[in-house]
Amino acid sequence: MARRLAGALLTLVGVSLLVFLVLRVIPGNQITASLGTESGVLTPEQLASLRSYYGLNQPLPLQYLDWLANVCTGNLGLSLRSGQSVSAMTAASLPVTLELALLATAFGFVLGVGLGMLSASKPNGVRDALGQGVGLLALAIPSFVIASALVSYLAAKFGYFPNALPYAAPWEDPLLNIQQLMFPALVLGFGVAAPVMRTTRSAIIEVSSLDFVRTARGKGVSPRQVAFRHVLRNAMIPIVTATGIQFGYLLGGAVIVEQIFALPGIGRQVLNGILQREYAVVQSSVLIIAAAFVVVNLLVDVLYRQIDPRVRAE
Amino acid sequence: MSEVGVAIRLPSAATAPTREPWWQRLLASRSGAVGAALTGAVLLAALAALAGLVPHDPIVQHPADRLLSPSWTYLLGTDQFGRDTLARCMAGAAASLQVSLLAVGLATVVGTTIGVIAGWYGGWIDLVAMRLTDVFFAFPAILLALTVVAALGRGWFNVAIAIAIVYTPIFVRMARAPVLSLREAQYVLAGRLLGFSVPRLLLRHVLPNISSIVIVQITLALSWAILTESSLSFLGLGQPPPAPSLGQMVSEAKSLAVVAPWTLFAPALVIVIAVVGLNLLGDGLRDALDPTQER
Amino acid sequence: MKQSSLIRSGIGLLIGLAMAVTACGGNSNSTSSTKVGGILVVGRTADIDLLDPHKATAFQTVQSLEQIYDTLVGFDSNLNLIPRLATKWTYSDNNQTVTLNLRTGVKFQDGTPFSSADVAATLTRILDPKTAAVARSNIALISSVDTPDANTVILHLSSPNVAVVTAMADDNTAILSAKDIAAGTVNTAPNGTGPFKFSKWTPNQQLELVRNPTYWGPKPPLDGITFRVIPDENSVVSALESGNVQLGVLSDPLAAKSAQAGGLHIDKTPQLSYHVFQLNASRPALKDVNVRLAISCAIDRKQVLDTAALGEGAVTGPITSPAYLSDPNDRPCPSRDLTKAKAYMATAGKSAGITLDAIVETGEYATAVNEMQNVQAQLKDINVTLNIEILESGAYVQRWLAANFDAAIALNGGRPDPETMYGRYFTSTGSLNKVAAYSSPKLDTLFQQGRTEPDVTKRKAIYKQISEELEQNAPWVWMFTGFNYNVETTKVHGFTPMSTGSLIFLRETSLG
Amino acid sequence: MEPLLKVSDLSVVSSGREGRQEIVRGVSFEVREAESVALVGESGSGKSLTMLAVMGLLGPGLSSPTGEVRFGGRELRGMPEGELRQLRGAELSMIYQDPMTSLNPMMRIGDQVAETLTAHGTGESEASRRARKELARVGIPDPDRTARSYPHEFSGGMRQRAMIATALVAGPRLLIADEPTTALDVTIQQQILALVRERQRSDRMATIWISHDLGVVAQLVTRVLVMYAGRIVEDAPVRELFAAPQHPYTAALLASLPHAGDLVRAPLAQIGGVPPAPGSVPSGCSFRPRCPQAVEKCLEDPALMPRNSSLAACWVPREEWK
Repeated sequence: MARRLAGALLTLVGVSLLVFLVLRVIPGNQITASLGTESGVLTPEQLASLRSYYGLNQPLPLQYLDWLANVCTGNLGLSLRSGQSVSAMTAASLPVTLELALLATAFGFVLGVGLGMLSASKPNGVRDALGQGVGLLALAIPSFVIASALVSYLAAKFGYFPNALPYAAPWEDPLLNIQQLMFPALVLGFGVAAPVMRTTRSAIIEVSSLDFVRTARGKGVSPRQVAFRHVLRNAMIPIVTATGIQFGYLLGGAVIVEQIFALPGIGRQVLNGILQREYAVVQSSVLIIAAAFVVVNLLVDVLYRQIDPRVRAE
Repeated sequence: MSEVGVAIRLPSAATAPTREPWWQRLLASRSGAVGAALTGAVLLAALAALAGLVPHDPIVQHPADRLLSPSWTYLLGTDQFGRDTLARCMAGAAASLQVSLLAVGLATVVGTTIGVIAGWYGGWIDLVAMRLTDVFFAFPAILLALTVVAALGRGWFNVAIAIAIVYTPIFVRMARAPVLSLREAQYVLAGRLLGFSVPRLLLRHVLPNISSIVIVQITLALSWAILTESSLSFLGLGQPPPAPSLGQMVSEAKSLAVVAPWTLFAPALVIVIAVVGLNLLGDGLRDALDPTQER
Repeated sequence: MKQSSLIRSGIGLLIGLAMAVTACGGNSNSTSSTKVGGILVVGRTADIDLLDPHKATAFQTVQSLEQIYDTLVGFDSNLNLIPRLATKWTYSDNNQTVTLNLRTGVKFQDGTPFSSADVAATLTRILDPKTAAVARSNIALISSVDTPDANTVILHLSSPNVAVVTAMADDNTAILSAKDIAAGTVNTAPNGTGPFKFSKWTPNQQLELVRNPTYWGPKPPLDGITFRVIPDENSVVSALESGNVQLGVLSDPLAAKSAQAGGLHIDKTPQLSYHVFQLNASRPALKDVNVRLAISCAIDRKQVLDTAALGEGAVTGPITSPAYLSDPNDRPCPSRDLTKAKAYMATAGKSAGITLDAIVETGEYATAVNEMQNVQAQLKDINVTLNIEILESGAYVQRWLAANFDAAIALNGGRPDPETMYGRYFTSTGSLNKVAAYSSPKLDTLFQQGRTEPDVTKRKAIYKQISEELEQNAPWVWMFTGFNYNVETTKVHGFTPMSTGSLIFLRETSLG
Repeated sequence: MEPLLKVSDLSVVSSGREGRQEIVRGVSFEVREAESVALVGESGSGKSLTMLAVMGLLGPGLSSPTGEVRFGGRELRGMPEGELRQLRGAELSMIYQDPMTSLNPMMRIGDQVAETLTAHGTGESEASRRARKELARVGIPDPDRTARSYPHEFSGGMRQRAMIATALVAGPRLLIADEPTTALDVTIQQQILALVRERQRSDRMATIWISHDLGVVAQLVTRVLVMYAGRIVEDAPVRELFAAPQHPYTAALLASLPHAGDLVRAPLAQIGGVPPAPGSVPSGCSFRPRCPQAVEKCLEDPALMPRNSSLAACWVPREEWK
C-alpha cells in the first residue's frame, strides 16, 4: 500500500509541473486578461508595478518552487482578481463537484448495470440491441445538448429552474440541493452509464459462461440468486474499475454541465481561471482535482480488496 | 470510457474449425453489421464531401436564403448565413473524422508502443511510463485539451494533437496490461528460448494477441474523439470557421435551437450515428477477431 | 445463464430508478416563484471580479459597483450630465480651472461624513500611477487639486479641456472615503455614498446589496439587489421564465430572441460600443486609402448585422455617443457598391486582389466569429481574401494591443463623449494610435478644437467633421451597434435601461 | 417397478456460427434406484452434453429438440423451470471435472455448500450447520475453518471434496459425476473415487460415472454404457463387457487398455483414424470407417440389439468376428 501512496504523490508532483508549464505557455497574462484592451493605456512603470504585483517578474523555476512550497503548507495562493484565497474558493467549489460527480456516478452505475444486465441476458438478441442502443445513445448525444434542452424545456414548460436560486449545500437545504443537482447528475449520469453498461455487458457474458455458474444452477439455486450472488459478484471487478474511472473524469469533465446549470463547481473555477489567466487559481484547483482523482483510484483499489478475496490474500 | 481491466482470455487450445475471413464473421454478427453500416454511411458522406459531391457549397453564403426550413432545394434547411446544412453536415463529418482519425492514430501508435515496451521491459521504464500516464489521467481531460488548444492556437491539427494527448495514456494502460500476462505465457517463453529477437517476438507474438483489444479501443476512442471535439467547440476552442466541423455546428446551433432547430438536430444526429456506429463496429470487431469467441 | 432471472433483475433496477426520479420531480414547483420581499434578483453570465471601483474594467463589475458608489456627476437617460455629489461645476481661467461645489449633509455608508477631502484623496489615488487606475488616462491632465473648504474642490488642468467633468461621470472615478484609502480596505470592505450597501459576496455565485438607509437621494423602493451569476445566457432566460430571477442582462441576440418567445418584457437599447472591422493602415497592403475605401464599399453592413446577429442591432457611423451620433449614410458608399469598390481597387492597382491576416476574438461576445465569416464571404467579391485567425480573448488582446494584424473584428467600448472615445485612437499622440494605425494633421487639429470648445453646437460640428474624415479615409469599417438587452419579468416596474448598459436606475425600480 | 431414471431418444444440437449440428443423436438408457452406471467414450462423443441435457443445464447455443427424460416417475422435459429447479440439487445432483473453476471464487466454501440447502428452503443456520457436517463427511479436516475460507486457498483435491459436499449435502437420489477425477493426480483420484463409492453404498444413491477411462470406472459400477459419435453403441453389465465386448468399438477400447499382468513391453493397440467431428458423421454405423468387422450391412444404421445379457448396436454378432 505504501508503494501506491508514493506513486500517487509522484503523480501529483507531475501534475503540478504539467499545469504550471502549460499555463506559462498560453499567450497573454493576468494583466491583459484583467484590463483587456484598456491595458494598452498603461505606462511602462505602471506595467512594471503590475508585473511585480502579479509576481510575473520572478524567474519561472522560482515561481514554481515558491508556489509548491506554499501548497505544501496549505496556502494554495490567492485569486488576485477577487482577493479570495484559493483554498477558500476550493473549499466552496470542490464539494459541489464531488457531490455532483457522486450522484452522477451512482445514477450512471445503476442505469449502466441495469442496462448491461438487460442486454447480457440474451446476447445478440432484441434485448441486447435495446440495452446497447439506449446506452450508446446516451453516450453519443453531447452532454451540453441534453443539458441545454432539458433546462430550457423545464423552464419554459413548468417554470421550473431551481438552479436559478443560489446553490444550497446539502446541510443547508437538502430538498433544494437535491433538486438543483438531480438534473445535472441525470445528464452526466448518462455519460457514465454508457461505458458502465458496455463493461457490465461484456463482463456478465464472460462470467456467465464460467463453470461455477453452471454448478450454482445445478444446485437448484434461483435465477435471481444466480444473477446477483454468482454472476454479478464476479463481474464486479471490471465494472467497479470502469465506474471509478468515470468518477475521476467527472471531477474535471463536468465543467460544461456546471456552466449550463450555474453550479459553482471546481470545473468552472478552473475554466474561469484559465480565461482570466489566474495562475494561482488554475494551478491549485487542477492539483486538487488531480488529488481527488488519485484518492478515488486508491479507494477503487481498496474496494477491489473488499470484493475479491483472492486479492485480499496478497 | 474504456474497458480497461476486462479479464484477458488467452486463446485456448480448442481446435477451432477453419474460420471464414474475419470480415465475414463481422458482418454476420448483428452489432458488427449495424456498426459497419452506420460508420460506413458517415464515412461515405465524408468522402463525398471531400470529393465535392455536395448539393451546395458548404462555405458559400446565400444571405437571401437565411434560416430556411428543410425543403427540396435545401434538404436539411439552411443556417443563419444561408449555407446548406446538409452540405455542412457532410463536410463537418469529413472534418470531425479527419481530426479524430489523426488524434486516435497518434494516440494508438504512441500509446500502444509505450504500453508494450513498458509492459515488456518493466522495471524503471514501466514505473516512469505508469507515473506519466497517471499524471495525464489525473489531469482533467477537457481542461488538458483546453489548455493545449489555448497554447497551440486553433486549427484542426492542434485540436487533433490535444485530443491525442488526452487519449495516449488510455492506450498505454490498455496495451500494457495484456503484455504483462503475455510475457509469462508459455509460447512467448518458448519464443525467447528459441532466441527470437525481442522486436520479432513483440511484433509476431505479442502484438497479434492484443490486436483485438487495440482495435476495439480504437473504435471506442474514435467515438470519444468526436465527442471531445464537439465539447471543445462548445467551449469556443474547436476548429476555426468557416470550414464546418460537427462539434462547431452543434455548439453554434445551440442558440439557434428555438429559431432554427434543424441546424442543431442535423449535426447532432450525424454525431450520434457516428458514435453509435463506431461503438457497435468495435463490438463486432472484438467478437470477429477474438479467436476464443465460440459463439 | 437463465435469461429470465437477468431480465427481471435488470428491469427491476430500471423501474426503481425511474420511480426515484419522478418522485423527486413531483414537488418541484413549490420553490419556483419564491420572491423574498423587495429583493430584486439580477441574472447575468459573469461574476464581479473585484471590489475596487478604480480598477474595475469588467462590464458586470462596473454595473454592480455603481450601485454602491457615487461619482461627482452622472448621466440622465439621454446621457446629459446631471449633478451627483457635485451640485454645480464652473470652468474658468480659459478652461484650465474647474470649480466644483459639493452636496452637503452626505454620509458614507459607514457613517463618516462626506467632504472635499474625500474627493481630493480619490482623485490623487486615481492619478497615482502605482494604483494603475483605469480612468487615469482620461483625467491625467489634472495637475493639482485644491480644497478651499469642506464643500468646494478646485481642479487645475495642465491644458484647457472641457471634457474633464464628463470624464468624472465615469464609474471608474467613484468617490471613496479618504479614511478607506488610507486604511487600504477599498478592495475588501466597499464603503460608498450610493443608494445600496455591500452586504455579502459569494464569489462565482452572487453579490448581495441592501438599501443604504442614510442615502442622500430619494429612498430606493427595493429592499436590496442580488446580482446572481448564471454562466449560460440561455440559462439566464430559463431563470427569468422560472421567476427566480426578475431582471436578466443579456448580450447574445440569439438568447434574447428565445426570451421573446418566453413572454418576458425585453428592453432593447442600442449600445454605445460598436462592432468594427479594423484595417491596419500601417501594413503595406492597406497603406493606399483606395484599398481601404474599396473594402469599406464592398461590405454591406446590414448583411453582416442580419447574418451574424440576426438583425439585432443598427448600422452605425464612427461616433455612437447619442449627442454626437454620426449619420451612417454619410460615407463614400452608403450602401454596398461593388463597381465603385472594384474601381477603387483598380486605381490602387490591386484588381488581382490582396490577402489579409484577420484576427477575431471568441468567448467574450457571441457574434464576433460570425461577423468575420460574413465579412470574409463579402470581400471575396473583390478578390480580398481573409485568413481568419480565431484567438481566445487573452491571446487576442495581446495581438490587438501590439497592432499585430492586417485586419481585426473588434467590439470597442463607446463613451458618451467622443473625445474620451476616439481621442486616444486617432490623434498622433493618442495612447492607442498604434492600434488605430491612422492619424493626420487635420484630425489632430480637429480633436484639439473638440477638446477645448465649450459650446455644444460648435463641438457637434467639429465631431461631424471628424466623423467624415474617418469615413473618407476608412482606417476602420464601422459596421453596427448591438443592443443591450435588459429582460424583465412582469413583476419589475419603473426600470429605465441606459445605452451605456448601466443599471443606475435600479434605484428607482420596484417589485410587485 | 419403474427405473429411477429413464432416458429415451435424447438428442442435443448446437446452433453456433457453423449452423445446426447434431452432437447427441438419439440416446436411450435407464438407471435403477441405487444402481451405479458408467457412461464411457472418447472426448467429443457427447457424453457430458447428454447428462447436461438430462439436468437441463445446456448453455447458450445448445438445445435438446427431441427425447424424453423420466426421473422418479415424472417427465422432466415439459416440467416448468420452477419445478425442475426443485429437483436439482435435492433429488438429482452433479459434480464436474475441473475443481479449479467449478466453485465460485468469491464465495466462502461453507456458504456454497449451504446454498444447496437454502435453495430448497432450509433455514440459514440449519443449512450452515449441516454444511459443516457434510464437509467433515467428505473428509475435509477442520470443517469450521474450511467453511469460512475461499476456494483459492485449497488444493484441487480438497476443492473436489468441497464440490462433492455441495452435491451430496441434500441427499440426492441420483448423482451424475462428470469425470470428477480427471484433473487430479492419481493418489488423490483414488481417495475421491473411494469417497463417492462409500457414499453410494451408505446413502443407497444411484450414480452415473462419465469417463473416458474404462479402467477407472470398472471397479465402481455394475453396468457400462459405451458412447461413440453421439450414440450409445453398447449397454452391458461390467463383467460381460470386459469378458466379451459385443461391439467392435468396445473391444478396441479394451484392447488399448494396459493390463497389470502385461509383461511384454509391446506398444498398446491403437484404433486407427479419429472419431468423426459432430457435423460430418458417416451414414449407417458411425464406427464403420474404423471398424475391422465392417460388412455390407453396416451401411444401415444399427439400433441397439440384444446380445446375450448386453445390448449392442452392431449387425455382426461377436461370434462372426474375424
